Amino acid sequence: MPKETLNAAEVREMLIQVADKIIESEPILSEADRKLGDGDHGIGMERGMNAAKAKLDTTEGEPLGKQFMSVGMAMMSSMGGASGAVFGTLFRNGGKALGDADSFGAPELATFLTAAADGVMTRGGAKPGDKTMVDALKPAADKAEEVKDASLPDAIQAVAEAAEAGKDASSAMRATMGRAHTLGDRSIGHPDAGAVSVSIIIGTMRDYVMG
Amino acid sequence: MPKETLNAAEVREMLIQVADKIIESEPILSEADRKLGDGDHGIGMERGMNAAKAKLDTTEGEPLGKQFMSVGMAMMSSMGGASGAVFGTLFRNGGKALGDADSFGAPELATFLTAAADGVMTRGGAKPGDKTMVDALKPAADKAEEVKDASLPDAIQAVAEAAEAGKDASSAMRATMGRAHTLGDRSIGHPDAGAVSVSIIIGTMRDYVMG
Amino acid sequence: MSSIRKLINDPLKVADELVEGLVEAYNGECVHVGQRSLALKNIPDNKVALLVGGGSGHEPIYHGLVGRNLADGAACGDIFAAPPPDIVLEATQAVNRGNGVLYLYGNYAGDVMNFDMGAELAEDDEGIDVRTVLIWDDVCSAPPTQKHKRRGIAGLVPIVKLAGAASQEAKTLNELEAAAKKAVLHTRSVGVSMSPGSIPATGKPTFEIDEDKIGLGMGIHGEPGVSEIPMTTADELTPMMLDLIFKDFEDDEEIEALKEGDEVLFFVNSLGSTTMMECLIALRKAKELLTAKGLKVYDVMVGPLVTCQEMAGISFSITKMDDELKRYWDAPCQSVCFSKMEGRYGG
Amino acid sequence: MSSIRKLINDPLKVADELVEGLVEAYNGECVHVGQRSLALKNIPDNKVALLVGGGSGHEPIYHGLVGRNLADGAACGDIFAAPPPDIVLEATQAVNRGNGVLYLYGNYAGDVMNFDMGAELAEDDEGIDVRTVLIWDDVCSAPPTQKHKRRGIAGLVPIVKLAGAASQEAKTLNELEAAAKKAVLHTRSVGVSMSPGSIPATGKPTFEIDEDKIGLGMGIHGEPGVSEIPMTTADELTPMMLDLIFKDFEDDEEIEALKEGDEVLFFVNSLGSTTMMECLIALRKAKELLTAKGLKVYDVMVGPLVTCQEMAGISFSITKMDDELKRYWDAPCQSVCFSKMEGRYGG
Ligand SMILES: Nc1ncnc2c1ncn2[C@@H]1O[C@H](COP(=O)(O)OP(=O)(O)O)[C@@H](O)[C@H]1O
Ligand SMILES: Nc1ncnc2c1ncn2[C@@H]1O[C@H](COP(=O)(O)OP(=O)(O)O)[C@@H](O)[C@H]1O
Ligand SMILES: [Mg+2]
Ligand SMILES: [Mg+2]
Ligand SMILES: [Mg+2]
Ligand SMILES: [Mg+2]
Repeated sequence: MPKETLNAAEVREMLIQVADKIIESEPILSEADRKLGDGDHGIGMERGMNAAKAKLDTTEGEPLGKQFMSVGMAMMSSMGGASGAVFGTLFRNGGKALGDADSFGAPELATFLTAAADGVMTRGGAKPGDKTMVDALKPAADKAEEVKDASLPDAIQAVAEAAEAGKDASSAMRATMGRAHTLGDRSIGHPDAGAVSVSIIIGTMRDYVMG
Repeated sequence: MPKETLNAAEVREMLIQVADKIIESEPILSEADRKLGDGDHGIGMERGMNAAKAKLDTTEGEPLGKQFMSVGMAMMSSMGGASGAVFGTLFRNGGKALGDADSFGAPELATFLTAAADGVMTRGGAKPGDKTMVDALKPAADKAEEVKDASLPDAIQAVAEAAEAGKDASSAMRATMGRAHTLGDRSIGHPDAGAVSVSIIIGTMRDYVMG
Repeated sequence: MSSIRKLINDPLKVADELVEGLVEAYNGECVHVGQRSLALKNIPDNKVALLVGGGSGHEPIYHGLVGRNLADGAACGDIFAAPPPDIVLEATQAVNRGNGVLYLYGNYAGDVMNFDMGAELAEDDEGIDVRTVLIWDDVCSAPPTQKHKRRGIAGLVPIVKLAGAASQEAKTLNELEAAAKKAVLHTRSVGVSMSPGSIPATGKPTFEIDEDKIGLGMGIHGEPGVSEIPMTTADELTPMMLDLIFKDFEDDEEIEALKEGDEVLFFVNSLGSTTMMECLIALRKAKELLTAKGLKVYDVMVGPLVTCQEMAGISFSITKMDDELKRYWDAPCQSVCFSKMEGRYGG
Repeated sequence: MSSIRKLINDPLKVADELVEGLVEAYNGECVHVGQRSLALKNIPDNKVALLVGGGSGHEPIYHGLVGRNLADGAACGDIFAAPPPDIVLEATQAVNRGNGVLYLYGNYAGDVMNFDMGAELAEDDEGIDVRTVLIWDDVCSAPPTQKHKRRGIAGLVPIVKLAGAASQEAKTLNELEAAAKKAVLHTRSVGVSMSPGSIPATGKPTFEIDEDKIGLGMGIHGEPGVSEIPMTTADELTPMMLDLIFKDFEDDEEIEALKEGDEVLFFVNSLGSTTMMECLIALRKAKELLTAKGLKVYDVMVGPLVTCQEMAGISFSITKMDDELKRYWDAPCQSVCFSKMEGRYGG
């Protein structure tokens, strides 16, 4: 049964599910990074999500924004690397923007993703089209703004599809920054590893909401 | 047609044949050394025999003892390693003992090999049974003394067989010195690389004499 | 491709354990700070501090460059991952002596973001004056007009060496920053690779390359280079690599082309399993070509100093020397990564 | 097994070319002598000379140990082959300053025979006074009662370092011989290997070992050790290796067992493709065990100094220090293989 809104406990449960899914996806993520980067993206995300889970063990009862922020802080201080900074920022800035909201519905999804995308773009300087995780995150945030008056299940479905489509679109892009930029045209044909992570994160949020 | 004695020109020709045969045998010799040593015996012998051939290009007309000595000097100064010292000594001491002999028959074969074996044993301290090239060289020298009144073809046949048998016998020995000594019982079952070289050298001399 | 067997314990703890080992290698000269950082034990009061850092797995750099007349400390990340901001902050606090801290590290997105966050924490929360100089010596990673996109590779060793000596004299953060910037501007590198290193946690190689190919211009994690060429000899490859460096000095408007009489420091680095034998054979040819161009080799470095596990490959780095840089170079130094007596070879 | 691709030119000329490269690495500090030797340019008159040498292919040793406060010269053989007598003679003549020459090299049949022949030529034809000290630090290669059968492995680096410093003070060949003998007697090593190096000329590995085995006690050319054990962790392997060294000090009647309060120099060597990361992880455990035994670590060395091409493996060497050896150790030194400032880490 799809959930119409999430409370803090459910957000926490959802984030544990996200963490487990990312940990399980380590080989796919590392493989994607092997094509365009240094092959460690899955390892880093696994490390970050293990730290996030450990942190979530201690956050029961905290507001939902804090749940997201805790994941971000745990990732930021355990991972390092490009993705420690960008995924840490994603969850931290997104969670911070939620303030003391006590229910997570379609409007909060938009608030979360927009702040996340802005934070990441400010931190790392990447714009859409640079072939980074921004290419999955930014379309997801834009879609979330578009559907913020829909129900949470409808909104998260649309947003997860946008993230997925953004990840797929990153395949066709030419890297212009980061490790892959020296590949030039040879970077075309593989999705960005961080974009794959974004699509898994949002896809798992969708799966949780849809029940 | 077997040759009853060799003159200096024939000795020179025989040594070129020996050199070619050893060069051709590089892979076998290196493989034997890989089992018990560091895998470079063939490379070293090839280097030495190439130097010997270059030297033999300049020795036309010199006495036959000098032909052997030239091979020894060329090996000694080009090869290095254990085999540079022992094979250099083999040819140098053997050749020196021939003095100004102008024909090489069964008695000279004995003189050559006995001096060669003595020289090598003095230089390296190995005794028969230590699983070194001495285990092919010493039986060959002893056999040569035994058959020194036979014809050169008969003598070299017997001597080559003794070298071959000595090489084969080295398989069953336990190494007591050199790189293989730490193998202990595990050294049993492989012939010594230097003994293989000795049997090839004397075997090729036989082939030359037998025509 | 089969997994590489490494002599380790828990594959996920290699970075922590190697830093613990590194502290032991320093035998009391350095202390272990916070999670995974090193700092010299005796940093004088008021010294302008030099902090380096980056991902682990490239040993002996970066953390092996902490030492006498070298860096004061290092912030170490996990394998191939920039150190998180907390570690940067801990290291910054440990080396700060009240006169500012210069961050000097390789230009990678992950490092820049994490060090910047660390700097923000240090400045905002601790009032420590932080300045950053990025290392971008890899001329194959972007044209000279886009240096902000260039990677930092093996040239970091002479750069940190020079900056470390400069930091002994520097009175202000400005002075040290200027010296470090000069060392960076004067240092250019080109790397090649024949086969990848592997990540301890996965046992998987960081990239793939045909058995009979050389990646020209590749980075120290196996980042792509400018092209793949057929496997060739040391004597054929050496001029290709040098020409890329020479051309960069020519094309870059910020520095003069290398010309007859110029003095250079020359560094041949092995990326891991390429032997010193091979490095020396390449050096032999390189020296011939440098001399033919009229360059004077002020000093030479050679060895596996910036590695990527068992990656096969080498890099060349050229630092154009002037009197100031020569004075910094001549200072002795001592660390796990690189040590020298006063002066230079043949000097 | 597939051939290893190396960055070389003619596979049969690697030894010659690497020595040429080495001379360039010294940038004028060393000269190329005769066929394939190196000698320091400025050896003082009357100095008791120290000559090292052995087969090539183990870079940076032996020839990389020529340098300030180190060896005066080196006689280099082809890959894994002792130098021929002529080369030994040429090197001997190059370093001789009229006060005798000490040969210090690893105990291998090939080296002993060739250096002895070289010494005979030097003594008989040139009237040079030559003395020989053999290095036999590998405790796994024979029991302490049969040291003449032991191999010389990585312990040669601290031994040459100590002897090099001693040679600066020695007034006579006797004095230098005594110091070198002491350094040898005090130094014991154990090596292990996980996979072989290959010979450049053949591309073939020097030995075979199962993928999941470690050869305990193996030599630096892949000579057999005392046993093969299943692949294990750094923390499991480290005590096995240390115990073999401790036991040797106990069993050998020529030296006292290591006991609480003794000071030791500890060296972790990589045999080639084993990374510094792994060496440091092993060092971490070793330091814990040395400390638990009550030993004081006087100083630490770590790195790929005695290699066998891309062989994977490490060795530990322990040198038991006393005041004389500490004084030799503290002297600075500079070479392609090993350099240090005055003193010691943490000192
Ligand atoms: N400046 C940036 N802005 C946004 N995302 C970035 C940026 N740089 C890198 N990334 C993301 O990080 C991913 C790589 O992460 P990871 O492999 O963990 O880090 P590293 O590159 O340090 O090894 C890339 O696939 C990309 O999506
Ligand atoms: N002391 C010795 N006396 C006689 N022959 C020896 C001695 N030591 C080694 N050898 C011979 O040398 C051979 C090894 O030669 P080679 O592989 O070329 O030298 P290295 O051991 O230096 O690599 C052995 O197989 C053995 O026959
Ligand atoms: Mg990565
Ligand atoms: Mg051999
Ligand atoms: Mg990385
Ligand atoms: Mg050999």
